Amino acid sequence: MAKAATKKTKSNADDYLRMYRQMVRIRTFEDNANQLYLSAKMPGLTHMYSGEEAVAVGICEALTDDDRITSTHRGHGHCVAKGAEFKEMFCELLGKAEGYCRGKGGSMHIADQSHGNLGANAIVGGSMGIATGSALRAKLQGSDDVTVCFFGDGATAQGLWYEVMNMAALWKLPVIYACENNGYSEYTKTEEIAAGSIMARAEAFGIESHQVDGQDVLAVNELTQKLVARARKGEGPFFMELMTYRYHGHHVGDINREYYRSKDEEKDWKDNRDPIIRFRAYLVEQGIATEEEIEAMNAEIETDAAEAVAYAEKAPYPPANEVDMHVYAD
Amino acid sequence: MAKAATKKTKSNADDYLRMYRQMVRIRTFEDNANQLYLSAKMPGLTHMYSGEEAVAVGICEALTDDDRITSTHRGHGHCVAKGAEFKEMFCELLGKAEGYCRGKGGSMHIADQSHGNLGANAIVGGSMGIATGSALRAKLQGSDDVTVCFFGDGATAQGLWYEVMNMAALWKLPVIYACENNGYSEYTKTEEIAAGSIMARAEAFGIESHQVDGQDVLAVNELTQKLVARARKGEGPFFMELMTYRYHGHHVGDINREYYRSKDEEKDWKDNRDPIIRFRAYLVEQGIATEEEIEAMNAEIETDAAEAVAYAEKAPYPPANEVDMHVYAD
Amino acid sequence: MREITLSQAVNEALAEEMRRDETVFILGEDVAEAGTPFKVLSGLVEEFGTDRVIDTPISEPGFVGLAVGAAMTGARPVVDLMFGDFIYLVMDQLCNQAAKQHYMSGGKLQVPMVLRTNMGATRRSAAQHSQSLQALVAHIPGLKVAMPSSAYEAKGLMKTAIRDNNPVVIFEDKLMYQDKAPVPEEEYLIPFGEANVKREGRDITLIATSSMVQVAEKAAVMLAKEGIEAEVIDPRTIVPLDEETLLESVKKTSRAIVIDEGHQSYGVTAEIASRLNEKVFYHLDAPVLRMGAMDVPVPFSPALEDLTVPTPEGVVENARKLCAGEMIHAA
Amino acid sequence: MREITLSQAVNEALAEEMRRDETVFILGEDVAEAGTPFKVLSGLVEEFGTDRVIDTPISEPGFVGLAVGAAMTGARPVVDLMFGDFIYLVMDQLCNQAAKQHYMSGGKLQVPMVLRTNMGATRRSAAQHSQSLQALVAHIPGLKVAMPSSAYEAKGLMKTAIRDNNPVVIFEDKLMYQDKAPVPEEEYLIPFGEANVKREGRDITLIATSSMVQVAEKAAVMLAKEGIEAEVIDPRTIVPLDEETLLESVKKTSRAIVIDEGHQSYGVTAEIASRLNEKVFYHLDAPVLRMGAMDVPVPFSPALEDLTVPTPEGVVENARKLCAGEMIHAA
Ligand SMILES: Cc1ncc(C[n+]2csc(CCOP(=O)(O)OP(=O)(O)O)c2C)c(N)n1
Ligand SMILES: Cc1ncc(C[n+]2csc(CCOP(=O)(O)OP(=O)(O)O)c2C)c(N)n1
Ligand SMILES: [Mg+2]
Ligand SMILES: [Mg+2]
Repeated sequence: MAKAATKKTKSNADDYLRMYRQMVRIRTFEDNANQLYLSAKMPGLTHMYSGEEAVAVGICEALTDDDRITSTHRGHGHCVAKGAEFKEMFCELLGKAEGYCRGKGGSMHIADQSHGNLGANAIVGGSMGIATGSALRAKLQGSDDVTVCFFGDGATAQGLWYEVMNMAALWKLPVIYACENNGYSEYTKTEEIAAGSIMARAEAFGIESHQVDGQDVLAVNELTQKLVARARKGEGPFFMELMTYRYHGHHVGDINREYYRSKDEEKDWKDNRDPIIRFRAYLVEQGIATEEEIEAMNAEIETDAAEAVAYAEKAPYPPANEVDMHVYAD
Repeated sequence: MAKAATKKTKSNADDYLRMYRQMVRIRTFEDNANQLYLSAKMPGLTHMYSGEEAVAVGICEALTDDDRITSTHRGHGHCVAKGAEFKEMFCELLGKAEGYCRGKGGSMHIADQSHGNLGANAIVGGSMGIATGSALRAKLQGSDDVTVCFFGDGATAQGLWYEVMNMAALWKLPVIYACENNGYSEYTKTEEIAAGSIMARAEAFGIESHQVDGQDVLAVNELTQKLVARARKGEGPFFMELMTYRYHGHHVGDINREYYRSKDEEKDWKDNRDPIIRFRAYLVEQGIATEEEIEAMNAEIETDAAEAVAYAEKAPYPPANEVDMHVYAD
Repeated sequence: MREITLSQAVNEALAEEMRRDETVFILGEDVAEAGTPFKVLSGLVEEFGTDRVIDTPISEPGFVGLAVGAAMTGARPVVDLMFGDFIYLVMDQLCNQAAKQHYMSGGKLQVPMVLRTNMGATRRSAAQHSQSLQALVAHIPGLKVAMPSSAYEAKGLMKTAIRDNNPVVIFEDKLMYQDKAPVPEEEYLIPFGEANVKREGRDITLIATSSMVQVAEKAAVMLAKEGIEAEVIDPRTIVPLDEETLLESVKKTSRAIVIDEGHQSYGVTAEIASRLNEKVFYHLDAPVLRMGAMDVPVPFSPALEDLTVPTPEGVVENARKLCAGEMIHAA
Repeated sequence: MREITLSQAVNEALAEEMRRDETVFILGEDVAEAGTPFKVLSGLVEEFGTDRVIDTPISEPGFVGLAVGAAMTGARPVVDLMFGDFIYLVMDQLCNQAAKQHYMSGGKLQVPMVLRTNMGATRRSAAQHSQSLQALVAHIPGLKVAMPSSAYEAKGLMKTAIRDNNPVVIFEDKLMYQDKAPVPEEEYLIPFGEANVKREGRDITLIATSSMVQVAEKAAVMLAKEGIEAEVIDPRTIVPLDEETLLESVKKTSRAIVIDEGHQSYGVTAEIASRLNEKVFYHLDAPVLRMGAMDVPVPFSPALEDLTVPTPEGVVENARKLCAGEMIHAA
């Protein structure tokens, strides 16, 4: 909060409110998804984005629908932030035909073509090539869109990243590598799996790199706006390391996790650095919204989510004949 | 030459003479191998190490037979420097049964287990994992041997390197990454395929890195001695970038190469920075050997090589029943 | 005999071999304190320490490469690859490096390593966490490939794999980790290349791998009620393949179905069916049928996913047709 | 008709498609000025510039990944993978990413890309530069796989591949780049999934891929002298596979040999043989035989390497036995 408050305020209250709204939408989406898992209504497992909302929202609010993102196994936040609707998202999570991918992708492959989300990916680091290739296409075709590649701290151990950074730097591609450093990959602390400095790795390829407080949506958004504008002009690529935290376990089933991280640590992040609480206080402080308005917005989002969940639960599965459809495009 | 002369001289003349001898052996081996190719006596293609002798010799002379190396497609130099014999090497190049690999590996897979050469590799960067794994084994088993991983500048584009550097650095493995930067990968200049700084990439993982003149065998050897000693004590890993040049084309068949590098450039390296000419002058200057002694040594090596070639040409191919032998170890 | 889960069986095999041979160590993501996401390795780091149960970064090509190098120089690494789908990432290290070292060096280098990974759909894990990719590695000379069908096989094959001087890939079915089976307290090994006749029968041979053995056994029970006696055989290792046992059975029954959870086309079932056709052709009363997974990426939706894998009912239907001679001139 | 080399044919196909569609571009190592080590792409960078013929660093997983992303967002990349053996390095990008996008997205995303690479031994290039790995990718749903057997096919299949909206892998035989064949001046495309009957015959069907078509044709000539009329069929694409043409032929001849240069076990020949066995079983007078490369890493020594691949003599010997009924009860 303190930090957000020190940022230069923006006059555009609508932008701020939309950012707040999007963060709450993500949190609410995840709470419902978790609930679906706990009540055994959701097939498989899923990875919650709660706690990291300022990252996805701060970045995606600096993008247009023409700009692309690639997402991760922890992808609901990116999907919401890039403009997706609850209904199609919940349908996808439940494997229903009205899902974004007709239920064929599920949580780990949710994609939303119409808003430029090229999809979540169940291979850690698996979308680094895709994002960079999207940027290569933009450059070759003289298009000024920018692609943001989201990935976690753990994904920095994948050799693919170094290969694509090298090409992005050589060819000045309009891609921004956004590393969501939440301190853990699965059940392991980042410092146990990352030698040296992650920032220095990007810098070694001549890529301008920034570390930013991932719990401060305005800080993230301002930096991203600047970098996106520069990337559009051919000054990319860029690297951003966003310091953040996931509130839940690695996935919804990771409940007993004290062997790898303490409850105190979790409590500290939740109580003292929550991106939504911080930004809400800021909005009220700056007179951009009243507590009442915010409560109303929250309530509205909760209703939206509940309705979408109810809709998705009742929605039909894809018919059996879709099983061998879409293997090949015409 | 000038640079070699500025180095603090070593009292051990034998060491110096052996280094010189090994460099000439490599050059002579390659001249014969090239001749075998040109006279259509050698099956397939091969990659000449000529020009880079000070790298392999400077490094391998700092190692014992217990220390391991992994080599590359341009591997004859490493093989000779690590102690291999001409006869078994030429037999291997000609696919004969008395070759180091019974003719099954050929130039690109030549290995010499007895001297700790774990083998050439036809996959660029393909041995980076092997070298690092050898070092992991040493650490786990409390053995103090060191592994040197040779690779080219082009190989730094393989993601595998970053993966294994990270683990080597995290676990302080006794491995030395030796990048032979000869300015080209195939028909492409290094600056066109490597963004930023190669040294900085290793440093980003917290790996101590050194750039050294790869045409100065004493400089290479002194640095390697220091690093090997430290690696044995658990202070590894290290990275060395050795600036060098290949005299021939990418492979023996790459004759018309002016479209990617000029004859002037080649001439400059050959005339002014040849590692053998430089070191020979130094040996004479320092009174370690006379011109006559050196000529005699050269002549002896030429005779050795000619005899080994003649032997290999007459040696038998492996019998047909070896074709499905060695697929599985017992 | 006591019953233990497949997960426990693997754990025991590793613990026993690590006690026996101190060059054996484990390498992989979250294998130590976490004991893998499937908890198969729980307790091992406590007994053997972090020097022998080593957590790696998420660098599959890298740590498989390390295993190859460690194996070439005197250790016996067991690599844990969290999902079989990640095998694509390590194909170069596995197939260009590990598989070929012994041959390329004319017999001088050896790569005694084990890659443990898994396979199997219907866990609602979607296209990149549900594949059964055994056919890919079975195609590459120099690799051995084991597919345990129960806790008993999982233990015996793992111990044999660790002692083998070649790279061995073991595919465990991730849905079977909690399945229990009788496993002796005493030490035993299961030799590679020895198929196991799970059930005898005279009318048709069902050759099935991994979890498909259960599918075949269920089908056999159903078929028995109709008077069709199915013989169920588990090859246990697909490389080496115990051709003899398979051929003997089919000579007797004259009919066969081959069942494997990998995609059907260009898959494991094609090789086994081809060998039967080539070698006991004149004994066959009907074409050898293959049942693999559908040739589609594994869909997430439960409504679709369940349609993609062979089922006991499907096997029964095919067996019935074969025995009734209905497959005549199918084409 | 004019004759051009396979290398020229590929070059022409690329040039024509790049002129037709400006979203087509080429990505790979030393593809521009050098025109690849095999010189297949010579001249293209001069016509299309370095923005459409792009030299990459030695980062196979990386640049295949870039191609997937470019294809997903509106371009049509043609990736040059210098040796087929490097396909192991790009399996994740090819099989987890490219192959599955369309399906995983419920039909919303497409990956119209081509991966051109090569195959074929006997070039004295040893175990890591001689493999024929088509079976690996043929196993993965979502990929199409073409294997041109001459300059004519190389051109027509490449043009079709570039216009296809799916990831297509093309394996060229690296020993055939200088082989000439008649190729029309006029534009033509060869549809996927249409086998080509290269020679008609009534006694036995030889189904062969890529350079093995030449082997089969030579065998057919030799067999004709003995009075055995062999039909030679080239499937041209192994995914999709033109089953119908193959089945019709075998119904007529009642005998078949399938020949492919990949390793025999768990290889391409197994799939084709299995389909014949399944679908025209009762027409067969003898077992369908398979001839793949030996199940050994490719040895460097010429004395050994030549033993590992199918030869016309070997095909003749097998055909003779099949036609004489000698394969009866072989096992
Ligand atoms: C290639 C690959 N290796 C391993 C996994 C299993 N896995 C899924 S998420 C994960 C941790 C990823 O950590 P990070 O990149 O930091 O992302 P986070 O989960 O923290 O958001 C692992 C190891 C995988 N999905 N893909
Ligand atoms: C994975 C892989 N990609 C491409 C090649 C083809 N190739 C062989 S050597 C070479 C260039 C290597 O350059 P560098 O590493 O600098 O070594 P140098 O030849 O200069 O010694 C290439 C691209 C290969 N053998 N392996
Ligand atoms: Mg993380
Ligand atoms: Mg080089």
